[in-house]
Amino acid sequence: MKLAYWMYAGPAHIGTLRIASSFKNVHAIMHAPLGDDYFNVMRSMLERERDFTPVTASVVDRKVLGRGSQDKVVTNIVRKDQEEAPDLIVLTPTCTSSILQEDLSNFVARAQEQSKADVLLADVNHYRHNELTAADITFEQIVRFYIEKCKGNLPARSEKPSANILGISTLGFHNHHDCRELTRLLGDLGIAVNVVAPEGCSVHDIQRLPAAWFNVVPYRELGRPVAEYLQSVAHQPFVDITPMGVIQTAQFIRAIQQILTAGGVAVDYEEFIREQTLFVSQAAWFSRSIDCQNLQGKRAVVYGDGTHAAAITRILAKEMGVRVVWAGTFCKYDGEWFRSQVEGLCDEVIVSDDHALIGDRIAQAEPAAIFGTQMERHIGKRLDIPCGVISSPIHIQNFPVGYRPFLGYEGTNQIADLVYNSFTLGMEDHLLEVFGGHDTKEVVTKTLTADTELEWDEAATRELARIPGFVRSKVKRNTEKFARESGRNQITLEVMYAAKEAAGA
Amino acid sequence: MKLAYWMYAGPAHIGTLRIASSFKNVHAIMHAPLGDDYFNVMRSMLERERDFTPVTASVVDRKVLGRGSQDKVVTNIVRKDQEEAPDLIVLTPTCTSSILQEDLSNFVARAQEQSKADVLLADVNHYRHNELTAADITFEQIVRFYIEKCKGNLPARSEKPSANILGISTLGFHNHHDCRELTRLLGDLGIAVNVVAPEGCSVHDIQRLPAAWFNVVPYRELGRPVAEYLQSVAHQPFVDITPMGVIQTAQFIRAIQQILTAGGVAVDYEEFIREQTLFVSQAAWFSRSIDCQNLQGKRAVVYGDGTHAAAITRILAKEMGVRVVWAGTFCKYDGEWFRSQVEGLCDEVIVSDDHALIGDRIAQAEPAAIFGTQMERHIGKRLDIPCGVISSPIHIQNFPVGYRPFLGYEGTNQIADLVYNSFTLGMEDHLLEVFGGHDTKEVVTKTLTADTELEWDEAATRELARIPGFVRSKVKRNTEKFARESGRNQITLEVMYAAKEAAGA
Amino acid sequence: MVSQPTTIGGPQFECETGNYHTFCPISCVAWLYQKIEDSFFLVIGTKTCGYFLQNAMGVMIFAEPRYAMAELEEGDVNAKLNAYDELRRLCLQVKKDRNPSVIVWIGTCTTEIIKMDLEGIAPRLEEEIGIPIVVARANGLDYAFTQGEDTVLAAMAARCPEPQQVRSEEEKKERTLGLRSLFSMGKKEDKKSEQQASTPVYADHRPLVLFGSLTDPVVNQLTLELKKQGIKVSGWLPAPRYTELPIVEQGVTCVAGVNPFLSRTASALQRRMRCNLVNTPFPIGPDGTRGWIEAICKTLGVTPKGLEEREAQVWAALKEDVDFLAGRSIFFMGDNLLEVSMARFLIRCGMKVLEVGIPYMDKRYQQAELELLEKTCNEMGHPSVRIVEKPDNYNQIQRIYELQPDLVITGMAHANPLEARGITTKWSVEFTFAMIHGFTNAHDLLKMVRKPLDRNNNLKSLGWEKLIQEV
Amino acid sequence: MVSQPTTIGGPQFECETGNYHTFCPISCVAWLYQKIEDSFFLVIGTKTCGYFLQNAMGVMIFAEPRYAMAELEEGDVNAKLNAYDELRRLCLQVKKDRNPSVIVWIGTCTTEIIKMDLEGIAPRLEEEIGIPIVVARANGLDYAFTQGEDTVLAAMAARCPEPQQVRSEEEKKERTLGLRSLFSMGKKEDKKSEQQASTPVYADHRPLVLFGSLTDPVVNQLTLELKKQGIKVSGWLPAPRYTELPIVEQGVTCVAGVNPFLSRTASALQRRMRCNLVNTPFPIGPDGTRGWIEAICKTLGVTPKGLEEREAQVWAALKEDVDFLAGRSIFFMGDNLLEVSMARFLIRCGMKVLEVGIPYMDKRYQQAELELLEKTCNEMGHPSVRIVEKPDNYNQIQRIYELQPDLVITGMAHANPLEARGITTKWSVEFTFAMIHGFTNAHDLLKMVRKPLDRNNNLKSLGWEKLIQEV
Repeated sequence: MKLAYWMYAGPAHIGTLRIASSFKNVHAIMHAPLGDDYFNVMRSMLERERDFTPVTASVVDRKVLGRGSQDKVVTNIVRKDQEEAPDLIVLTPTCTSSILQEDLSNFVARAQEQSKADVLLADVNHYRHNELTAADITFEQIVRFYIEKCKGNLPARSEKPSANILGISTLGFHNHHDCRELTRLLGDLGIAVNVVAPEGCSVHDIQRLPAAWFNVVPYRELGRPVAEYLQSVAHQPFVDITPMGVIQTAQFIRAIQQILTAGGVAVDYEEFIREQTLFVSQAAWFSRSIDCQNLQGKRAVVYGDGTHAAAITRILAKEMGVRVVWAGTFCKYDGEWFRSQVEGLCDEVIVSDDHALIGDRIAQAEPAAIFGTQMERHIGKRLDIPCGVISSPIHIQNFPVGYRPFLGYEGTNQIADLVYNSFTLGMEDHLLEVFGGHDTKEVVTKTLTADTELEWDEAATRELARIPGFVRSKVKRNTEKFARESGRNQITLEVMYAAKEAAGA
Repeated sequence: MKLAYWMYAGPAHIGTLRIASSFKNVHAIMHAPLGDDYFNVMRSMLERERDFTPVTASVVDRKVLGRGSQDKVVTNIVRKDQEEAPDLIVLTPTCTSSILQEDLSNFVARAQEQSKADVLLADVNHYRHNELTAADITFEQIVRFYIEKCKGNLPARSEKPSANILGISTLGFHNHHDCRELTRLLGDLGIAVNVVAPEGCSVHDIQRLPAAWFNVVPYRELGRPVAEYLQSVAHQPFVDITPMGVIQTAQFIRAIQQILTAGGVAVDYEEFIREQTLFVSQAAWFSRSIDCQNLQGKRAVVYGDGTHAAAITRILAKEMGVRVVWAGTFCKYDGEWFRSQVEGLCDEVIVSDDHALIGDRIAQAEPAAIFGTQMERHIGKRLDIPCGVISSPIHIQNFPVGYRPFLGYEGTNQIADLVYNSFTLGMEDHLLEVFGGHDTKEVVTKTLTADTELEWDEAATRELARIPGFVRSKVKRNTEKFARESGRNQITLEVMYAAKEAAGA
Repeated sequence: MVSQPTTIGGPQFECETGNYHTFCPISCVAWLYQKIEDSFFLVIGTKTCGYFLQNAMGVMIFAEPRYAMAELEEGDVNAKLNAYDELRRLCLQVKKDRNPSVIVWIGTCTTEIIKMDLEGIAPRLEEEIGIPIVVARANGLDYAFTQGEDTVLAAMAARCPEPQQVRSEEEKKERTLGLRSLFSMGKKEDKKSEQQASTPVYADHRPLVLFGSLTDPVVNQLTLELKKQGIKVSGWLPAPRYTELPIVEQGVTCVAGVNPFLSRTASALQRRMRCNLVNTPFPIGPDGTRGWIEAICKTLGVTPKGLEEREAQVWAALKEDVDFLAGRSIFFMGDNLLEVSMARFLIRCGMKVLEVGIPYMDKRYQQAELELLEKTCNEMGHPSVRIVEKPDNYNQIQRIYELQPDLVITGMAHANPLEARGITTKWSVEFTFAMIHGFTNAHDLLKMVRKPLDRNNNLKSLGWEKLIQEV
Repeated sequence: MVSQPTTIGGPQFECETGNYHTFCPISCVAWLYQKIEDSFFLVIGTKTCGYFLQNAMGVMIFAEPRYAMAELEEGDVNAKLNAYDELRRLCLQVKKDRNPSVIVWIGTCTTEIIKMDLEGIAPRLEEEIGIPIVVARANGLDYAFTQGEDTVLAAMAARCPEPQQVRSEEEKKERTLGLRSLFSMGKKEDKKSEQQASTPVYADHRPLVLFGSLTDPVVNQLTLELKKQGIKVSGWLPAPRYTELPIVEQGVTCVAGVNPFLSRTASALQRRMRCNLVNTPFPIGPDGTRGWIEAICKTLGVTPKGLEEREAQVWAALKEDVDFLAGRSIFFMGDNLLEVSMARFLIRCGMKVLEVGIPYMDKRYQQAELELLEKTCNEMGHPSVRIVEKPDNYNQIQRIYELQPDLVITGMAHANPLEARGITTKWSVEFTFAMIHGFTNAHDLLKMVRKPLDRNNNLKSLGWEKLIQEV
C-alpha cells in the first residue's frame, strides 16, 4: 500500500476511455462498480462537452458479483449496439473489476455474435499501467485492428504531400488548440492534413491513415506506438519532434523538409522559418527586447509530463536565458528519454511522481518562478512563488475558450506571455509589498530555515524587512550561514554586509 | 487646481502623437521642455516597438525661452525633413509650451518653405482636450488635409465590396489584435480591407480611403469624425457598432449586410451569424453551459472607456446573466452616449474620472468581480475582489504577445475566459481560505463598516468566521443593521439567523 | 410514449436497470473529514478511487486535508503483502504526522472483492497503536453517493458511550453540549450565561440525539428550533469531534435523522444501541421541517407551540419564489437520495414532479416522508408520483425528450449535454452540499431551484437553446 | 567617420544640440517621498506632468504614495484663479488627509512659464497652515532627470538647523544620530549599546554631514565604512525624517556629496550655510569609494588606515567580472549624470569608453572626479575620454552605428530599437535606482553592466541579432 494524496496521472481505464471516446462513433462499455464512471463527469465538465460521453457503465453490484457479470456485460454491449449503432464498442474493466479475473475476451466474443459493431476488449493491465501508457496501448490496439482488417489492401499515397496528426485526444492538455495550430502550420508548408487521430477520427478514417506521406507525433506520451506500427506496415516515416518553442518548431519543419525531399518533392523552408521566427512569431523579439533582459539568469524549476517539461526547459534555458535549477517529470516510465532531452539545460534532473518530494524540492530551490502542474501552482501559492501551468493533470483552466495553443508559432507567443506573466506578476506583488500597498507581512518568514540560536538585532531585523519577500529568506539564510561559519551569534548590519560581500565574491 | 493621483486619459499631446506615430512615414516634432517626450518611452516599452519612435523633441530650455523658439523649431523640422524624408511632419506643443502663446502656425509656414514634406500644426487646445479627444481631432485633421489635397479628384469605388477600418492606433488597447480579427471577419464576409488607418497608413493611403464601400469605426473614442467627414465628402456610409460580444457582432454584421445590399450586392449573412454564434465562437455555449449557471445574478461593476465599458456591460448583462450593479466611464465628454448604451443593463450609471470616487463606489458595492482598468485591478487587490482588465489606460500587460482580441468571434472567446477567470479564480482563493489552505485572516475584516457599539458574542463571531471572506462583510453589515433596527445590542446566533430570514424575505 | 400516472394517491414504485451515474460513496470523505475535526479518513482502494477523490474534491485537495488514500498496489491485490502489516505501517505514519483522535477506514469495492478483513484487523490494530479505528464499507457494490455517510455514521454509532462510561463531569458536559459554541455567550458574561443555561427553558424529556452530518450553522439552526419547543438536543452524530460523540442510553435515548439516506445508521441506533427512532419526514422545506419538529415533539411528549405560525411565516417569505415555480415541471434523475423530500416540498410549492429517480429507497425509514408526500399530492391535486429506483439513465433521457420538463435535477455527467439540447438542468450534487435544511434555509433551496430557470429565461431572447449540430 | 580621440590626457568636452531624451526632473519625487518618511510632495504642474509620473512610477502609484499632483487647469494658467488660494486649499486638504511634517512643492516648467511665485507664496502659507513648505523648482527648462533631487536638497539645505536652534537633548540626538537604526542594538542590550555608543571609537574631528539620497542600506554601509576610519557622520541630507535634518554649524561643518548631480546642493551648503565642501570623487567603484573616503579623511585630518587593502580586497572579489569586461567597449548616451563616475570605474576595469554623453557637467563640483578619470586613463592606457554635454540623440545613434560598441548605456526610449538592430543595451535608469555605491555594491554594479552582455551572448547562437525588416 502507498499513502497518497495526489497523483499526476490517472488510472489505466481513464486512458482507455480517453482514446475510445475521442474516436467518432465508438462507444465504450465500462465494466465497473457504481461511481467508477466519473470519466463521464470529467469529460462533460472539463471540456464543456456538448454531447453525451459515449461511455456506458455496466454496473457491477453485489447481485452481479454473486451471479457473474457475463450476462450483464453482454446485454449492455448488445443494447448499446442497437441504441447507438456505433462502428466499434470497446470494453474495459477498471482497477476493481479487473481483479475479478473474469474471462472478458469471452464476454466480447459472445457479444460480437449479436452485434453489428466490432467489439474489442482493451488490453491493459490495470495495475501496471497508468492513464498515459494505457491510452498509448489502446490507441495502438484499435489502429492495428482496423489496419489488419484491410489485409494489406492499404490506400495509395496521396498525390500531394499530406500528413496525419497522431495523439490528439479528449482531455488532453490544450490538444484542440495545438491541433488547430499544427494544421495551420502544415498548411503554410503546403501539406494537407490527411487524418487527425484519435480525436474525431472514425474507424473508416483509420483505414485511410496510410495515404499520408508521413505521421506527426507531437506528444511523447501518445501516438508513438501507432506511428511505429504504421512505419512498419505502411512504410510511413514519422516526425516525433515536439514543435514547441521557436527552436524546436524549426527542427520540426526541417525534419518535414527532409521527408518531403526524400519523397521526391524538394522544398526549402529556411526562408519561411526565418520569417516566422523573426517577424511573425513575436517570441524571438520578445526574448531579445529590453524588459526581458532581466529574465537573464532568473531561477526557475520545471515539472510536468515528459513532452511539456522537456520543451519548456529547453525554451527557458535556450530561448529565454532563464536558469532552470531543476527539471522534472512524473513520467517515470520514460525517465531516460527525459534525461536525454534536458541534459545540459538544467542543473539537475528529477524523475519522480511523489508530489511531496516535488513540493519540498521547490521549497528548497526557492526559484523565482515555477512551471508545473496545478499541484505546483498550489505549492507556489503557499510559498508565494508564481507558477505557470504547463502540463496535465488537466483542470478546467486548461480548457480555455480563447485560443491558447502551446505548439507552433502562435504557441511560442502564448508561452512567451506565460513566462513573462509568471515572472512579472510575481514581481508586481512583491513591489506592492515593498511599497506598502498590501499589508506587510511578518518580517522573518516561516520558511525552511531551521530554528536557530542566532539573534538578529533590531537594525539588522529592520534591514531584513526591507528586502523583498521573494529573496528575503535567501538573504536570511546566507547571512546566518556566514555568521555561523565566522563564529558570531548576533547578527548586526556589519555581519549582513560582510555576508553579502562574501557571497558576491 | 485639482488634487490628483491618477488620470484615466493622458494629456492632449499624447493623443496627437499616438496618431502621428501610427501613420507610416510621418514624423512629429514635439515643441516642449526636456522630459516631456516620455511618449517615446511609452511606445518603445509598452508596445515593445522595434523601431525608433518617429517623434523628436525640439527642446525648450531656459535659453530658448529667452530668445524665442521659432528658430529652433524650424531648424528641427527642416533637419528631420532631410534626415528622415517623411511625407508629413506634424508639429505639436504640450500643455506647457502651449502657454507660451507663440505663433506656431507661422513656425510651420516658415518650415514648410524649406521642407519637402508637408508640415502641419496639430490644432488642439491642450487644456480642453485629453488624449482621446485630441487623437480624434488630429486624426480628422490629417485625413481632411490629404483628402482636400485631392481637390475632389477622389478614387472610384472598388469593384468588389471593401471597407476601411478606422481607429486602429499605436498604444491602443488590444488594437493590433482587434484589427487582425476584424480583417479576418470582413474576409469571411467576402469584404476586402481597403485601408486601415491610422496604424500603418501612409499619406498616400489616405487618398485611397474613398475607394472603400464603407468605413468601420470599431471604437467610440477614435475615428468617428473621420468617418463623418468621409461620409460628407465621399458619400461613404459607416458602421459604428462595436463588434464586441456575440450580440453586437451580429448587429455589426447585419449593418454591413444593409450597406452591401443598398450598394447593389445582396447578401444574407444570417446563416453565417448562426454558425459562428452557436458553433465557431464558444461564447454562447459557454454562457449556457452548466458551470456558468452560477454566473446568474452574480454582482459585478464595470468601468472603463466608453467603448469597452458599454460593450462589457452589455455582454455581462445580456449574454452572461451577470448583474451589473453599476457601469461607469471616465469619458465624461461622451457621458450621454454612454448612458444611452447601458441604460436598462445596470442598476446605476456613473460618469466620472475621479478615481477616488470610483474606488469608494466599488468598495460600497462589494461586487463579486470588477471589470475595469489597471487602477480598478489594484483597488480590487486591496479589497480582495478579482478584476478583469477591459480598458485603457494601457499597461504592458495589455500588450500580450499571444493573440488576445476583444472584437469579433475570437474576441467573444477571450472575453468569456476573462469573465470566467475573474469570477472563479476569485472563488478559488476564497475556497482555499475557507478550507484552511492559506493563513486564515482576521474574522472581522477591516471594511467600510463604521465602528459600532454592537457586540458579537463568541458563538456568533465563530459563525461569522465560517462565512467566506467575499460575503463576510456583507453578512456582518446586514446582521448589524437588523440588530440595530430591532433594538438589540448583542449579536447572538439567533439574531444572525433571524437577520438572514429577514433579508431573504 | 411515456405513460403518465394520473391517479391521485400513493407513489408508484418502479425499478430499472441500475445503469445510472452517481458519485462513488467514498466521496462522503469530502464533507465528513471537515465535519469531524479530530478525525483522519483513510480510503483503502485503488488508483481509480484516488483519482476520483482528487477530481471530485477539486481545490480541497491542496489544503492538506485530513484524509489520504491507502493505495492498493499489485502486491496487495495478489495478497502477496500482509494487509495487517501494510495498514499498520500507514496508520503509524498517520499517527506520527497528524495524531488524530480517530482513524476511519473507508473500505471500497476492491477491499470487498479481495475480501480484505477490515473489521477483523481494526480491533487488533486499534489496540496496538492506541487510536480508535472505525471501519466503514462505503463501497459502490452496495451503496450510492450519499449512502457513504450512512456507512460511516452507522459504524460510528456503535462508539457512542453509555452514561456509565462517561466518568468526568467535564467530559459529560462536552458530550451533552455537543454544540460547544452555542451556549457560551462570550467571556464577559460567562457567569450570567451559565445561569441562563441552568435556567429551565427546557421541558423535561427523554434525551434526544440527532443524526446526520450538517454544516455547523444548520446544526445550530435546527437545535435552536427545537429549543424554541423546549426540547434540548443532547448531542449530534457526528459531533464536531470524535471525542464528543453523544452519550446514548440504551432503551431511553430517542434518535431522529435529518437526512433520508441514513437508514443503516437509523437501524444501527435502533438495533445495536436500542434507541427509540422517531418516525419523521425530513426537515427540508417549511412543511418537512414542521413535520420533523412535530414528530419529535410527539415522541418526547412535548406539545408543539407556534409551529403553524412559524411555518406560515416562512411560506409568506417564500411567496415570490413559490409563485414563480408553481405550475412548472421538474424531473429528478436520481443521485443523492434527497429526491423524495425535495419532490414533496416542491409539489407543495405547486410544481409538477414528472419523475423521481432515486438510487435506493428504504420504505420503512422513509415511511413518514412517503406519507407526507402522499398527503401533499392529495392536498395539491398532484398526480401520484412515479418513483424510479435504480434508474437507467439512457431510458430517463428518452423520457425527458418526450416530457420536456422545465427543469431536470441531474448528476454532473448529463447536465451539459442536456443544456446543449435546450433542457434546463440543475446539479443534484449542489443540494447535497448547500445548506437547505430547516426553516431558515428553505429560501436558499428555492433560490437554487429557481436559478437555472431564471438564467435560461434571461438568455432566452438570444435563441441559444439548441447548441448541437443537427445531424 | 567619427573622429576618435587617441591622445592620452584629460577628457575632451563637446556640446551638442540638446535634442536628447531623459526623464523629467520631477521624477525625483518617486524616490524622495519614500526616502523622507514624513514628507508630502506636491507637484504643481499640468496633466503632462501627472501622466508622466503615473507612467514612470508604475506600480507605486497604487500604494497610496505621499505625493500628488496639483494639476493646473485653464483658470490657473490664465491667472484667473489666485495661486495662493488654490495652493492653500490643496495644502489644507493634504494636511487634513496626511498631516505630513513637511510639504515639498515641486515647481515645473509650467509654473516657471506662468511665473507663479512659489517662493513668495510659500512662507506666508507655511505660517498660515503651520507646516513647513519647501520649494524646489525641479523643472525641465533648467534641469535634467536626477538634477530634480538636487533642487530639492538645495532647498532643504537651508532648513538645516544651527546648533543653537536645537534645544532639547533628545532632538539633538535625533538629528546627530540620523541613522536611527544603526546604533541601537536591540532591546535586550540597550544599556550595553549606549555604553558602546559613548565609547570613543571615533577620532576627534569637525562634524561631517553627507548629502545625497541613497537607500537606507547604502547609507548604513557608507556610514560604517567611515566609522572604520574613526569618522563619525553627524547626519545625512536628506534624513529619513524631515524633523531629523542634520545640524549644520556655519563655518565648521564639513560636507561631502555622494552623487555627481548635486552641484546646487553643494553650493547651497557652501554659500548659504558656509560649510566646507570636500572635493572628492564619488563613491562608485572601489577606486571611487577609496578616493571618496581618503578625501574626507584628509579634510577632517584623519589618517586613513587599511584603505588600500580594503580596495584590493574588493578588486579581488570583482576579478571574474573584470576579466570578462576588460577590452569591451561601452557608449554612454547620457541620462542620469552618473556617467563620468561609471566611465571612470569601468575604464579601471579595462573597458573601452567610446563616448560619455551627459546632460550637464559642473566641472568644479566634479573636479576631483574628472581628475581621477584622467589619472585612471593614464594608468590604464585609455585614450582621452570624449564627454558630450547636451547630446543629440540622433547624432549619437549615427556614431553608435559606426563604432558598434559592445554595450550602450541608454535611456528607455532607445533601448528596444537598438536591441532590434543587434546592439546590446542597458537602461541607464537602472543605475539610478539600484544600490551601486560603496565597496559592498561594486559587485552589483559590475553584474548589472555584465548582464546584457551575458544575455546576448547566451542568445547569440540563435541568430536573433537583426530583428528588423530590411527595407
